[in-house]
Amino acid sequence: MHIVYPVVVSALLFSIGVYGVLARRNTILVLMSVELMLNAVNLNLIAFDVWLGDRLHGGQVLTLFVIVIAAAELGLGLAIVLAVFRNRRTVDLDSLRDLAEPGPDCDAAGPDRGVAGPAPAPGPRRGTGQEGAAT
Amino acid sequence: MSEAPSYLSPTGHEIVFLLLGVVVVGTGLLVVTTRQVVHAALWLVVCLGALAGCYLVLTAEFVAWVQVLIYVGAVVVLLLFGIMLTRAPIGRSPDLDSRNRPVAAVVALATAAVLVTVVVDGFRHAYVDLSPGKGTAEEVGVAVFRYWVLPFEALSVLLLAALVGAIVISRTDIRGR
Amino acid sequence: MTPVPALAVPVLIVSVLIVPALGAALLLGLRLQVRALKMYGLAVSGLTLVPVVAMAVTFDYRRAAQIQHEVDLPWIPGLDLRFHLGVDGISLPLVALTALLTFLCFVYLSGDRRTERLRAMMSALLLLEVGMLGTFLALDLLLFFVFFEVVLIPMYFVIAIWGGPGRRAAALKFILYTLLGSVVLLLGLLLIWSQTGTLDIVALAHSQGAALPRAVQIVAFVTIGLGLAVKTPMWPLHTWLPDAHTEAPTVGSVLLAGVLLKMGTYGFARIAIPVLPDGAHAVAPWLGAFAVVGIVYGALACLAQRDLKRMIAYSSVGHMGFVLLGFATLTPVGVNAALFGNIAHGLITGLLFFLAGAVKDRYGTADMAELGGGMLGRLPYLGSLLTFACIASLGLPGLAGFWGEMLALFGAFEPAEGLSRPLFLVFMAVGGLGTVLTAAYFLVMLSRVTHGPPGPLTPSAVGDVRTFELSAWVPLVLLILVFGLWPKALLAITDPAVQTFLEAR
Amino acid sequence: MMVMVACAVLLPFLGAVGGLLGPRAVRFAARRAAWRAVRFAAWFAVVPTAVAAILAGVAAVRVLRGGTGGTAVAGTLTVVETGSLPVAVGLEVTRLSALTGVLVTVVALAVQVYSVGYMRDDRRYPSYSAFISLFTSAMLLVVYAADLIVLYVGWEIMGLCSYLLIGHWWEDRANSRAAVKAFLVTRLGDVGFLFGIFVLAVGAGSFRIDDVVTKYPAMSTTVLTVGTLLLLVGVAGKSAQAPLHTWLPDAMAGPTPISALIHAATMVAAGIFIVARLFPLFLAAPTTLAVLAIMAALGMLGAALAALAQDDLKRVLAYSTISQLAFMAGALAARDDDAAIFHLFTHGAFKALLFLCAGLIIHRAATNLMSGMGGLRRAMPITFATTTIGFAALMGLPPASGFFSKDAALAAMGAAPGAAPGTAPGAVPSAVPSAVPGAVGWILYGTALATVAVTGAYATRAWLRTFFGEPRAQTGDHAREGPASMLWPVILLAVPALLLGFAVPAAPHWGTAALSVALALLGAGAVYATWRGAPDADPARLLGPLRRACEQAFYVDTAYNALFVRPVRWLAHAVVRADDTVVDGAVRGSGRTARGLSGVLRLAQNGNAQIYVSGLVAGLLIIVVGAVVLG
Repeated sequence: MHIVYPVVVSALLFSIGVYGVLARRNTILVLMSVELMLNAVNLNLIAFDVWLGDRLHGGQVLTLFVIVIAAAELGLGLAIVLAVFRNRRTVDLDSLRDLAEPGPDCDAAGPDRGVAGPAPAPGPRRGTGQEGAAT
Repeated sequence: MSEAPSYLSPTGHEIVFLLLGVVVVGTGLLVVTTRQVVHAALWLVVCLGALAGCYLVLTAEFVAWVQVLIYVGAVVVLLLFGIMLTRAPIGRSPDLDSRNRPVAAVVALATAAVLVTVVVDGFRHAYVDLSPGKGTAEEVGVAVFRYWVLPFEALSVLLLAALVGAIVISRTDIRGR
Repeated sequence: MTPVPALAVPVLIVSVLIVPALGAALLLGLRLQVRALKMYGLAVSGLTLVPVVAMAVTFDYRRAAQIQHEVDLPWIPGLDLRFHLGVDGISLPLVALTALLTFLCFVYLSGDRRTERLRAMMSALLLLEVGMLGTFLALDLLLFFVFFEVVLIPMYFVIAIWGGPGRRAAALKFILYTLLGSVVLLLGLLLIWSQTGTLDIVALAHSQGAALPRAVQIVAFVTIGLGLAVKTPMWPLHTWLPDAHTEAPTVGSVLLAGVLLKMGTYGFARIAIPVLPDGAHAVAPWLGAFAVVGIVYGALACLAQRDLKRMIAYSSVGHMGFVLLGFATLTPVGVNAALFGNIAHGLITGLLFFLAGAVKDRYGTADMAELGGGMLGRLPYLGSLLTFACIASLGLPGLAGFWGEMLALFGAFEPAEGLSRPLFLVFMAVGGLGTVLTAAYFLVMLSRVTHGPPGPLTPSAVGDVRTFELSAWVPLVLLILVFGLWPKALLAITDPAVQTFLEAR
Repeated sequence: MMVMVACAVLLPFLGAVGGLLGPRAVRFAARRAAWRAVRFAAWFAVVPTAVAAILAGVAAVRVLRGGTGGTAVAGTLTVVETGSLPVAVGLEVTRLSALTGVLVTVVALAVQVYSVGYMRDDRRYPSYSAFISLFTSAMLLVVYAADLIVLYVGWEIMGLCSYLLIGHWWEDRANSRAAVKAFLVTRLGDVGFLFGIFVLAVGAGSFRIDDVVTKYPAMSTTVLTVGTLLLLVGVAGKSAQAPLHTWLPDAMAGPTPISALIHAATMVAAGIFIVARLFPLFLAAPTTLAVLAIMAALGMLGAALAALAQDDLKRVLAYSTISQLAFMAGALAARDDDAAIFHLFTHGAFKALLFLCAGLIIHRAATNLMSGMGGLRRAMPITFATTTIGFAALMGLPPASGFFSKDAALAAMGAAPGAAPGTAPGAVPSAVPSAVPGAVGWILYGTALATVAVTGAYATRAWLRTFFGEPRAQTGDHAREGPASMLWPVILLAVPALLLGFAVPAAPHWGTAALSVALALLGAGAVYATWRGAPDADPARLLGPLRRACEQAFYVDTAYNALFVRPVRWLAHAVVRADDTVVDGAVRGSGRTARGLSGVLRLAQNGNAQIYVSGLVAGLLIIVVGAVVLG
């Protein structure tokens, strides 16, 4: 059995997971994509465990552990998503903009259609240090 | 290392594995591109199942069954519950992809290209003769409880912490200090 | 007096730096009321003057080219940085000028009743003095750079806190502009360090840039030149000066014009020209061109100015143009002229800014249109002192301003071999035209401010010149006369040092 | 000997310092009345100048009698090492400088004594007299200088003193503007002068005058020509010659004694003195002499015509000074420096006399304008007599000194084009080929003759309008003779104005003398005829259409104003605007662009987590690829 096949499959699966994380708007779909990425890693572990003929079966044991951790992580992920849903009535990743710079233009809470909304040129910044007022 | 047989004469294992691989990748793509949230979860089930098959081909039966049991059984169900609780729209909803799609596509393709080239270049000649019995529950069980006891116990503590965390987050009547 | 062996008295040169530093530090601790505070300020700046005078007295003028009162202690052994101080013919006059001007500033402050937060002002000035004296005494490239930078912070606060209405913007522009210049300067110094492996200015000067290939010398000279040109200020890099001067308090303006500008030109005489002779040779025509443009540009800008302090600031751009022209000729007479021009400009513009400050205190404004005229009628002594200072500044022979400019033009008449003669003749001609324009704007200013019928604004009840102001200004007037009538006093000190590093090529 | 000369130079300087600080200290300390300060300052002014006059006299006598061997006596105080050519601070007394020194100190003494009376009720007399003493010491420094740079120092301080004294009554803005104009025009000339010094000093290898004068054959003709031409610029500036003469008429805004001292006898004569002092160099540069000749011709006639049309008595004398100086320059151009110096002496005497008399007249008639004078000969007999002597000398009528010196100069100019240079009396036999090129020589001689005629005309016109006809003074008939302290100096100066001609043994050239007297009388007659017609009207109508042009001095001043003053002022405003928008704009602009760039970067921080992760993964990929490719 050529090890290339499982490894290539795992690589493709991993990339699909990355695409899912970056492209999907709904947080749960993002969590699913994370699951895909984790499974790709498991496939890789199994393939190399078999190839290396490891007496300790490190690969397979680690896969078990990864599966357990994935489950725990998903549990917590969903708890957070539910909490967000309860507060913001939406689970769209786009609308969670609390990390934004406090500019007057992009209102952090409001749904912001564009990814990089055409923020107007930074006017006089509110309350920043003396430097701002100087020039 | 014995001279690896050429790719042109695939053994039975490899053919089965390739078929399962195609299924895994196909359903994976469907999970991330489908327009319906529930369909995504269902395609995920198929994908994980096919993956369990791959493990079987790779003589790791115990892991395959665990995969089927936990992933397909518990994790996907959990996801479905999540979808239900967040009242995700049933049926086709147009805008499941954020405007970040083109960037994501580019990044994903780039990752795929890089990984595949590196991996193929690295393991072109790797070949293993699969012998059943390597991945039986007894083998893995011995390995876990002889060599990996400490990580095993640590994992249980982690699960407990995750459990408590999930409860604290989801219950509304517990106020932070 | 028998020349005291140089090494036996390093205490003098170190005490020159220690006394103001300690003075500033102690000041922060002490709780004194105004009168005692002023006495304290006078005492500390007077105390700094003592070792400087002692150094001048014990300086062996026959060996003016050698470094004397040398102190060479390891500072950061890891980077082999050395705390290397020393004084020779080039730096002694500048050190004396700095100590004197700072002392006179404290004398002026002692009588000035309106400065609030006097304690902070005095500690800033003392810190400033440490930086200035350190720059002139340092003989290690990075030590020079450190002191070059130490000066910026106190000057920023002096302008930003005690300045005029638009002080914050002016202070910010001042510090950002000069910092940018200093970064470029640092790059040049590091380039020299990386190529030669040593930071010791004296060794570098002796090696006459032997270890540095021509291309590196040119690059190093341009970078160091730019850093120094911002400070001088050379023509295109001068716009921070008028703003800083218009907003700075009187004492700040005096020190800014009197000493800070000299640190830029001193850099040329100490680092750029001796250490990078080939670089200097290649860049000299450009330096000359910018200097000459600066002369005419400054003069024209002064002709159309409305604010008195701003006009004096632009006049500094013009005078510094002459100093740079002196350096650009790379001849002994040119560099002597530049060093003489440094000292003369320090004294004259120091006096001019003192007077401008006094006018601003009495009339409440420095705007010439609002001042009206007839100051000679109302304030005869202040008016005649202003006339004296302006006439000295326009380079009347017999006063200090003349020798610097005349010798610079003479240097330009016969530049160093290898520099294109016709080009420098053009510089000389334009410089000559510059002197006429300088005379024009000073006399026009005088006729607008001091002559004519009494203007609408009446000076405040302060009245004419008071004793503390006279005691601050009379030393400057006397020195301007002495150096004007007896230029040998300065030229004899700087000439041997200049001959060594220009002749040896 | 040297100590004596050094004291002659230093005493007025100390007098000036004393005069400036003394009364202030006295008034400052003793709070005494102002006029006591005037009394106190007068001592500081007159005594040092008197002592300096005596010293200069003794030095002159000793040098002229050749008591000290060589014609020149030099002494060096110290040598200033400048880095290339050293500057030797020293003095030198030659035959020429000794005589000029005497002229300067005598006229200065006369003016100081005269000013005590003239400035009796002026509060700023101490500074006024101090500046006159400073001027005297500066002029003596120029006369006795042994080194070109020391000469230049004295040269510029004279310019400053003329600025300070012209602007003495600075309450009136016009005087202040006239002072600034005087200083700037002379300063422009001085810059040319300095460059001339550089050229000659580098050519001769030293700043000392005697080195320059002896080593001139070693210099190439171009160096000589360029050097002397540049010196000529300085001379034109200081002696108010053709191109740079516009400041002298305006300088009449200053007090009259100043006009007498500075703008008649001493400072304006300094230019001619310098040319005479370095005459061998000028002889060796024929082109320079040609230029000088043209400048002289132009200045002579132009100024004389302008003087004819002026209404202000002092401006008449100012233009007359320009014309007479051009006359001396013409003599120099005709290679006869003795005639020029002789005319310089006589002109110094009679022009100072005329100015002092004008001061008396103006002091009494309370107006400068001749239209406000008239019929003063009965009221002021002494002034009338001395002014008549002055005008006679100016016109070159026989008994007065002007006749002899003008005749000598005219003979030199006459001889210039025709015969070889040797024939002009006292001309230095120069090794250089023929005299001034023929054409220029004839132009010079022609204009000289015309000038003599026009001089006769304007002298008579001024004489008639002030002293004859009905008194036109509006302020009643209070015109009386001036106080004694003002009359004595006038009489003191009248003597040399009359008798100085006889001091020079050389016999006059009867041919040219007769011609010049005839021409002068012709001019005088023409004016007298027109004046007889209508005693009150201005005989200047003789000029007809030319009158407006002459009065405005051929609009040279307005031309300069348009060509130089206005463009420079416009350029200044343009520079300030450019400085604010372009240079400062670039600085402020860089600040704004930096903030703008930071704004662009802030756009990426819009809170969308997926953008961050994409960036992260992309970065990771680039690093992996980099590691793989480069690794």
